[in-house]
Amino acid sequence: MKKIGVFVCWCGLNISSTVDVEKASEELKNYPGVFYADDYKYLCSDPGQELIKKTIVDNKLEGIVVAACSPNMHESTFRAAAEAAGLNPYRVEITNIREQASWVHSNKEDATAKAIQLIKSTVEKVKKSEDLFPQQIPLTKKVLVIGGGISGMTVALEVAEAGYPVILVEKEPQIGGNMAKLSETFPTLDCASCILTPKTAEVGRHSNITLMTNSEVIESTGYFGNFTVKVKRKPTFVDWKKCIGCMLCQEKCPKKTNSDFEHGMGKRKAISVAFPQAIPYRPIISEKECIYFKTGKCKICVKVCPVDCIEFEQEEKIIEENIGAIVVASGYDLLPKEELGEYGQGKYADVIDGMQFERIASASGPTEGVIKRPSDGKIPKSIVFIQCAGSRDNQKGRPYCSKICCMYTAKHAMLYKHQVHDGEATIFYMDIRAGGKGYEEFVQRAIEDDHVLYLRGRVARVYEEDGRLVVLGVDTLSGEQVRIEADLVVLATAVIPSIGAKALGQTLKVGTDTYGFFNEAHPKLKPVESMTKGVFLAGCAQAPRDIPETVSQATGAAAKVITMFSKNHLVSDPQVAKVNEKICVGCLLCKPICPYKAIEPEIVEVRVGCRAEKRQVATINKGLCQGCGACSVACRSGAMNLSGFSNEQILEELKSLCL
Amino acid sequence: MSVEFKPNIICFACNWCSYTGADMAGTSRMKYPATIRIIRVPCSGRVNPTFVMKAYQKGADGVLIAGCHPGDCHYNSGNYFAKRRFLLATRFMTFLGIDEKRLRMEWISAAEGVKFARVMREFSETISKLGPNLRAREEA
Amino acid sequence: MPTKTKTKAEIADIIKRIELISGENIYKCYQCGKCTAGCVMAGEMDISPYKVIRMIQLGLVEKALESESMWLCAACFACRERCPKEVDLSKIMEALRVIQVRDGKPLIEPEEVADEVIEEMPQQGIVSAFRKYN
Amino acid sequence: MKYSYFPGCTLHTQTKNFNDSIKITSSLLDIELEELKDWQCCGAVYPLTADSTMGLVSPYRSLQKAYEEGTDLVTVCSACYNVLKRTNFAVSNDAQIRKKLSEYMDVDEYAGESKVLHLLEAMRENKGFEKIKEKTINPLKDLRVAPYYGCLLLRPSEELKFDNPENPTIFEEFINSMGAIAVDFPNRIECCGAYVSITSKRKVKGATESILKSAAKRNADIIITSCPLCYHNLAKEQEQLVQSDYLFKPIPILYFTQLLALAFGIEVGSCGFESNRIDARPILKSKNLISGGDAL
Repeated sequence: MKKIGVFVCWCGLNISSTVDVEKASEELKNYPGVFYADDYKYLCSDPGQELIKKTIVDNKLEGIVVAACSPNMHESTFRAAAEAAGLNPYRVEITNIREQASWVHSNKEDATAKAIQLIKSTVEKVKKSEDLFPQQIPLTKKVLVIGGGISGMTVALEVAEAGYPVILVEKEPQIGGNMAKLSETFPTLDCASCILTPKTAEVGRHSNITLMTNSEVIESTGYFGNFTVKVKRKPTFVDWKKCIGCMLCQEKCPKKTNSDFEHGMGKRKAISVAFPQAIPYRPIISEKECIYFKTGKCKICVKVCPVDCIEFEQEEKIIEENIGAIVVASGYDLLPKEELGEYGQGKYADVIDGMQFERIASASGPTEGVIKRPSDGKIPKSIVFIQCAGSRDNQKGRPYCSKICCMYTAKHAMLYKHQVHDGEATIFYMDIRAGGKGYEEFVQRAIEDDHVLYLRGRVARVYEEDGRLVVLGVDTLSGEQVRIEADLVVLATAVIPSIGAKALGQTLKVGTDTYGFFNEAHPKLKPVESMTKGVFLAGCAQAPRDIPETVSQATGAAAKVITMFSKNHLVSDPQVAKVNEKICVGCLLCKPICPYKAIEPEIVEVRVGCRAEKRQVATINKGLCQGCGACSVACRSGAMNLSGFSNEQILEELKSLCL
Repeated sequence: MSVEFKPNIICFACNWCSYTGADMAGTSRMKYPATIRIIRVPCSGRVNPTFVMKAYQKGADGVLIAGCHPGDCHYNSGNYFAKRRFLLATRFMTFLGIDEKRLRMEWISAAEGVKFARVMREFSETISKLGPNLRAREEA
Repeated sequence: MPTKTKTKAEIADIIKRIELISGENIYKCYQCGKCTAGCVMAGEMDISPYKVIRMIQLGLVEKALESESMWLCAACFACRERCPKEVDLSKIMEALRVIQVRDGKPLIEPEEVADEVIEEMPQQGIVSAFRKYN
Repeated sequence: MKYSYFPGCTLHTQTKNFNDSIKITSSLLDIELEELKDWQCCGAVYPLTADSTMGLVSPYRSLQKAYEEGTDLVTVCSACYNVLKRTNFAVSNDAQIRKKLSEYMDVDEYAGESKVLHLLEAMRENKGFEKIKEKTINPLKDLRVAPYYGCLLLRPSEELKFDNPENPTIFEEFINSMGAIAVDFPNRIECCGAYVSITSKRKVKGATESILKSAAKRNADIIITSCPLCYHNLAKEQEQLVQSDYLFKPIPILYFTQLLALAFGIEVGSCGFESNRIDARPILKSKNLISGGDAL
């Protein structure tokens, strides 16, 4: 039997006024297994802690029970004291006789009896306790950032500046993401590329950042601190190392096609760079459109290239990297107009979405910033903006608020009015959500100074009549049905997770919600962590948000990575699950239950009688396990247990309490 | 005349919400009967139905499982497992002839000290009315 | 006979009746007005369709019942088709009609309809009208 | 393909021409329609009350019978289609309603095993539009036909699944297969005011007028429909419209199968044009689709 010490705290009068602490310590002295028991005024005070330390050393105690306040208050204090005295801290357990006895009961006799029983049960728990040691986990100090938009770039720059290597993977040929497509930004109306370009340039030249554009993460294995990822580098058909970015190829290429970057508002060549400030400023050949790939003839780009860097035979490459942490910054897309039947289902050229409007309003866009409508290039005399197009709409399966539309729509209307003074800008809205610094003022400016007409209500239908678009809406403030003939309709379509986010989540083993946004580990306290340890989230990958919020969150994610990398190795809490391999049958019922994917099968050699046998068992990744214990309940053979809250400990506690 | 029946009730409380809720009841000096003994577990999902059955076997008159509200679980899904296991345990109790009112499950958050105390009072009353549990008990 | 203003309990009772008959949760409506924006009869109604729901939400059920909006609803389901909150307004309108009819206040009696109308109207139209109005 | 056929009250009385044209044309498309024995009126409107299922008894009875016959049920009138299909949806998704109805009527429980099809859907299912193309001997060249869907065919789409509720195409396919030009007019999916016209003709004026004007704007020669009530409202409104708006030229309203009969080269006398409210024959004649001597 272990030598156990029991310390009962008076907590001044807090405990002692309702619980007879002297009686308790006296009674515990005679309890089996208890070698020492005493009471003290304030155990958490320095002399109190010294008393504990001295008693442990003097009596060679093998476990102690501190009957005091809630373990949430001082468990770590007393465990540290014990450790200083050479006792394993996990041999220390707290009995809560303040919050659970003295403070909630008024009858001294009852409270004392209960306290004594609680202490006894804790003694029983300590009898079953074991030495536990935190495990050191090696750490690769290199981060993988997925997504090269404003959030991914922010993370990359922060971590790189802190001195750690960064791999930035972007699926498009250039970085910049959606922000690179924006015209001007609310609420300041500063041009998006003016604030973005210095960032992209810095990312491009930073010595700690390895840029992998036109690439995708296709596999991730390992865990917290020790991931191995595979990145697919799609062919660009141009040797970017040799290329000098003269863009003669683009100039001479005979094949024109619709530009994805321009969202159908402008054209590009079959060999092209998306926009003039693109980083890297290197062209890529689109296999789908290139004449050579189709017919085997042309090769004009080859002829004009001064450095001979066109490589039609280039193939995709898979690159493997060891990294310590992952930041998902995969961004957003917009709900396709084709899903909005009542707004024309994409069949009207002059019904466009917010991003398309950004392109025609952008100084570097296809119209050089002159707002012209796509069908005939005329300057619209009347524009109707429809907010909540697909957002806040259960029927369309998107009941959430897309958060950015109220502000960008106000901005769109403002930009238009600044260009076309006699033009009519009408906005259909449901609520104006302008919570943000300077946001409400911005909206009011649009209304007061620029005379943008806000109509409160939704639009039922948009259709074409006599070359104009007819918008059937309502203004619920006046109660009137509204019929507006417009030259251009701009839909503030719902923000949705970027296409492929769900698949990326599966690759990384990170959960996504119903809509495909990545789940944070805790909605309040862990907004940048995912449920998978070592994987962090930034920007619209997690939920719709605007640029300032994205940058804040990305900086937070970067701080998390930097904190993680500031240590030489990672330490894991030893109160995690453990498997008794002797009795584990390898059924792996525990595996799907684990919210952290910490359980994997393993083949082990076990001795059965006198021969060795290979058998599948469950194994715990101590780096991933968070110690919830759900697996231990699912285990049929009882092989799964939880250190610190083991089956034996709980059962002993229980038995003692039931007496 | 027999002595007044004082029920013996075990409460499994998850560390993150309900145990902290109990602390809250304490710091707010809310009163509830001394019939309840709390066992701290990391998560309500840690509570094995065997523990519950063991409690009845060893002489408990009632068992309460308290966890985080749906969606609030520190470990994301533990309270959902707990709920399912609770339903299972209830059915098993019916099978054993133990009144299913002797097992209760509650979502109590760290801020709900008031609720914690109320639930303790209610449950203690329920069990007092039911009287001692004699089914499945190891020794008479 | 002068109408008495209804008590709180009576109003709550009517709201419950509306919810029971329609099977719809009237509190789901967030007043976006999309129903009204696309309603071909809204222009003729004294109370717009979205306002009918608002009246019920606010407990002004008497106003909603007195209005002729429900009798003008042609049950074309355009509102239901487009409602972002999936509230079936056609069922709420039906509930209002049904309450009036069940309480002995139908819109029309067969003998009130002109012979000429009966002559011209397709049977389907006559049946529809009497199913809705009487 | 053999189907049970539910004509509905109006097709058996006021709009016999519709019924006749269906019978002539469907047989040519290998769609064999056998009238459901002892069918009774569907009730014309689907009951929208959650607390009473009485209104479902009659349509349930017809559905149950079709099931006993072992066939799917075809109907043409938009109202019948709406009521029957929604009832079928309800009984296949709601066991309680099903149980209540079958117990009340003392029949075997029917859980929506038979399909309810509009004739157009039956055509689509049987490659009907290709067959129309093949069998059209009198292509309706240059005839601008505006398809009026109305509401009851399309909505609620979740239950009817007839076509895309905002941008339907099935009528257009039908029109094109006869060699005619389908006129795309925005009001083709809007309601005509339906039964409201029984009490206040004036109040449905707005609804019907905008449909007619929208079709007129796109130079429609003919409007086709499958709903007798829409037919009535649209035709009746024109009597007023020609008086108030001297620029408005009447547009004949036809049942869609009447045009099909014409395209199939069926004798004009059997197409039922003589009983249409607005005579279509002059316009058809002007497009050389019927000869001068015929019936005029």
